[in-house]
Amino acid sequence: MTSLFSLPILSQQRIAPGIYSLELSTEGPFPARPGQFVDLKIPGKMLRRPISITDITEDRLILTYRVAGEGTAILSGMKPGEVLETLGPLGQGFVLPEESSHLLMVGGGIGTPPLIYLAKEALRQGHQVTVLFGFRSPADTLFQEELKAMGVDYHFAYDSEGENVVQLMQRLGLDDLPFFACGPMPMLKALCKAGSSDGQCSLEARMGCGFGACMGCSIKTRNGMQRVCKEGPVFSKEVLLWET
Amino acid sequence: MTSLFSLPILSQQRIAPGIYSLELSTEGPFPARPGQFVDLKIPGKMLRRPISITDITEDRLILTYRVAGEGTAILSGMKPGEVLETLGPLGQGFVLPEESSHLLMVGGGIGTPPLIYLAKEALRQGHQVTVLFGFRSPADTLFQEELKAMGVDYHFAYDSEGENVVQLMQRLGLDDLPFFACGPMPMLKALCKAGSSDGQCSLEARMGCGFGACMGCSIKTRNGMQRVCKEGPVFSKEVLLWET
Amino acid sequence: MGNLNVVLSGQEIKNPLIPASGAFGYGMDFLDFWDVNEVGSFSIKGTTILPREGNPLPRIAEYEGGMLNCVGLQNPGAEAVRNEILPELRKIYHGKVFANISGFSIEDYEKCAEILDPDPSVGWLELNISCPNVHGGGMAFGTDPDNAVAVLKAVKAVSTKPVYVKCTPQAPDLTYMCQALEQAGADGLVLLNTYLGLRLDYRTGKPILSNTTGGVSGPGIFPLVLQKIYQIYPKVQIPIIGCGGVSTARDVIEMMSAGAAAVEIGTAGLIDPMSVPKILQDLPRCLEELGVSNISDLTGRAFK
Amino acid sequence: MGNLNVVLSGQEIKNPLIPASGAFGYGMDFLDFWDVNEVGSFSIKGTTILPREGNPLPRIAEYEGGMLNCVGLQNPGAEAVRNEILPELRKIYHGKVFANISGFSIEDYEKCAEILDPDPSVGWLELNISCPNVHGGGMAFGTDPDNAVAVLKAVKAVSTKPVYVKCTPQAPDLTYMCQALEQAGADGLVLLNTYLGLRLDYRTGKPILSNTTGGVSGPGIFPLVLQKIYQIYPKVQIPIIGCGGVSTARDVIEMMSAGAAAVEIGTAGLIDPMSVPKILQDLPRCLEELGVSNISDLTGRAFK
Repeated sequence: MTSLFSLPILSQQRIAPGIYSLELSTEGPFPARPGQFVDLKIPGKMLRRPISITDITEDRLILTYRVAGEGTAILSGMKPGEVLETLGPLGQGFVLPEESSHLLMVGGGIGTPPLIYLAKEALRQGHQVTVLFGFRSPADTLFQEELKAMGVDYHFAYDSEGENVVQLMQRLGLDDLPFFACGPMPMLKALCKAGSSDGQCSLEARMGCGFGACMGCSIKTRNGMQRVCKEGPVFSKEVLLWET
Repeated sequence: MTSLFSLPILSQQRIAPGIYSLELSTEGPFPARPGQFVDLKIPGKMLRRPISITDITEDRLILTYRVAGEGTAILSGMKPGEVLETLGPLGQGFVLPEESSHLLMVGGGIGTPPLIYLAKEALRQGHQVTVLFGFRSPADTLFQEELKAMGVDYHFAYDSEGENVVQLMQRLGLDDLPFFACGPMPMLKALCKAGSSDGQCSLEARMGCGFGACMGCSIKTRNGMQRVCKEGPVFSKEVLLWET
Repeated sequence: MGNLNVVLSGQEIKNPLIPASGAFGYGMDFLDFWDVNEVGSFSIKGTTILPREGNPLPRIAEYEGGMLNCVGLQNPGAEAVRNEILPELRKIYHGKVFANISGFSIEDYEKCAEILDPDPSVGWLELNISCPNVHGGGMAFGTDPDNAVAVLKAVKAVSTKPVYVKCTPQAPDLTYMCQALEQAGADGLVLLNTYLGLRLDYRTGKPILSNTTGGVSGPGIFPLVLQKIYQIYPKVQIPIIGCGGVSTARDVIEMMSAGAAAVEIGTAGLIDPMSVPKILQDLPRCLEELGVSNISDLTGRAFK
Repeated sequence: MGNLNVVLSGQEIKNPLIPASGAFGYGMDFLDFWDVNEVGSFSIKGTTILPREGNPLPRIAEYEGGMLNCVGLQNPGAEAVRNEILPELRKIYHGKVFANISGFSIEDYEKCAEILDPDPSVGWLELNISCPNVHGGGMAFGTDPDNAVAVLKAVKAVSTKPVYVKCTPQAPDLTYMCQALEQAGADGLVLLNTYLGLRLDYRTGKPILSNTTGGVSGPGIFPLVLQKIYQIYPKVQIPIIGCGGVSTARDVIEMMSAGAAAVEIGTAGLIDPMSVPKILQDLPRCLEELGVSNISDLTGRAFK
């Protein structure tokens, strides 16, 4: 159940230009499914910052975020021992198929973190996983060690090398696999056009409360107006309208 | 010269009901004269809190304050190692006479702290010092140990025992000594009426900036409008009009 | 132990803290955190006669004093609210709510009132003539006293429940507006809806919000709203519900002291979903500190 | 390295950051912290024809978004300002200042302008028709366009320096007010003076400030003021100096993007006396980030 947690920072480090990895200490595994997110109270800021979940261990919640503004800049300066008031888990996660399948995880930039947690969970459930991540340039690569350690099939696309992750998918002939995606809207839109009919996308939005009350992040879908924070952030491909 | 200092908290303790002693670490003695004050930035509060100076040692700035509202409540919860942005020294201090004299220090409640620093300085300069402090009740007594250690003549008056500090002065026949006073306005007013013609009073006021720019703490005096934070907080008795 | 109940137009609520329209949905979103029956009432999301999708994203911007929103009255329409949402609401909430209604014509308001007034969960109608985020409606009625009075009279004519009018700080002469509304039969006033505001993107210089401007809410506007309540209270006899930047029990007490009979709370509950129960826990201690046994005795304390 | 200079009615100042009237005294109080010659101009404490003691204490209250003040135009009178203060000011400050003048009658303003306009340190007159803390003057002129225009015309008739009018957010129709002022010959607008606000003492329920209400300033009003600048900018040709809650270089850029040619800063400098030099240090870096060489190109960027 969604709740407010006070989680001490265990460690924080810059893992790529503008990208930070943050480990929070939890009592037992944080009760979130892949694709759900948390909303962090940043000292001095009014609204919380929604951050996707990279991984969950027995006693850690691992987050990855990009410094995009003043709030995340403050967060990146916080030290081990400082406590983050964490609201979560929020939203609905990805839904993995019940039967073993070959699944495609497609991530772009700071949209890649939740797919790490999802890929691990998919492997645990016996699925075959191929991961396609796109970054601006090789220097921006995230999670190579993690993917190697997982032993999954993974491939990177780089804007700087003239290939995006959708083109990579097509080049590898993986466009009929069910996909699970998170990344910038143009990537998701292109992926939904080019990829399998069976897909789930995790969206980003400026949020007010993060738990559904303010309707600040509602989008129009084939199922009517839906809140990214509450009915989302993961939506199945067929309900998305790509209007916003 | 007035400046902004980042001073780490060395220790903080409650020394009487609602009264806290705060020691800040300084590099060398803090450059303030008795009667000057500092303005502390409290995390989460917009305006600084003006606090008088209890004592200055080689490497410590010692402050005493009363929890009077939300700002001082936050301050009282701060821990050793946390850093306080300190603006100071501010205002004009007390002016001790050049020739050795017998001086009276008259303080009431949370007005007593600056008189400790002043009494020490007066002793150093070879004056004879008598200290009269008034409190609500014996439980509210401040600085008894310090006064004992200084070896000055001191006396306490307690509201709960039906005597205020001005009555005490009169009972002891000290009303012709030059006085240095800090305390509630009614006390100061009564003291100026009953005491010597030679007196200096340190006033309190709600302040904006603390350094003279906003004119938020101006009072009418015989020398015209004067800022408590800049021309004060110490005023000689003859300029005070007691209108506010 | 202090007595927190207050009476609004003959209906008692067990405490004066009313989650504000647009910041509490229909109550469901707070169930993970606390039993919403702790509040004596709340105001439902602004309802219009036709369903509305609201404005495109981004609808939210932040600032040091709170937030800006341009949600724009997203709601499923009055019929769906009555037939689908209020029956669900009754399962989780046993009190009566403020039905916040808005529109683009006098007829819109009238029809909306006709649909929601009979609902057993509706205790009061809250006439929203102050939404800054829709064009050609909402606030347009709240800045012109003649329009406001016309809307009010039309709604009063079809309502059995007390009608409260939620005013906008954008009204050029708020005192005159409030007096006109009282004279036209308003049962109470809600002071105030959000202040019109703007944020621009640092990089592009363009408005952050899809609707260019948004409604400013949060602690940043508290003393502005407080002044308005203090200004209006001696000029009207009907109850005032304060609304604007309340975040703590002390804020509630300050706003009641300025003249509010009850207090709506919005942004604080979005920033921290536990704000409301925290305030409800603190209020009795405050009353004790102040030596007051009935919180309703605090209303207008500044004038006593 | 970006170019920070801006031109206000033909007079160039080396950067667009102008400490606001009432928050900078006569410049002397900041000398302990930085060389006030770093700013291209500043606005002196509001000056009236006769000396004024201002309001009794308390004059200051705090809130989460900034502060409230009711200083009430304490000043030694126009003659003393010209004869005693401005000569002292020249010793420490080499630029030209805005002479902020206020009054209780049209004649007051006129006389004050006559005295201060010829002073060599005065670069601009700033007509303060917006002080919320005096009775029967100040803001009374700023809420009625006819009065405002009458004051402006009287001052223009006796002035050789450009006259800027500092408006109040309490004006019922600010766009109309600004257009009327432009038409009547205003050389520029200062948007805005403080918002009327109130704080009550928690224990007593009574107003904290001696004058009951006070002017609200600080980050809490920033998006409100920003919206007003954005609203007025396309409606007038004369320069707008933004004023309200600016605390950072990013705020300066945002306010200029909304339409401000320059920006006044008040409360931030009271909260932290180093705010102004910090912002001046940050501005060139911001221009670089944005790829802008002249800061004046940012004015009205939202509309480009």
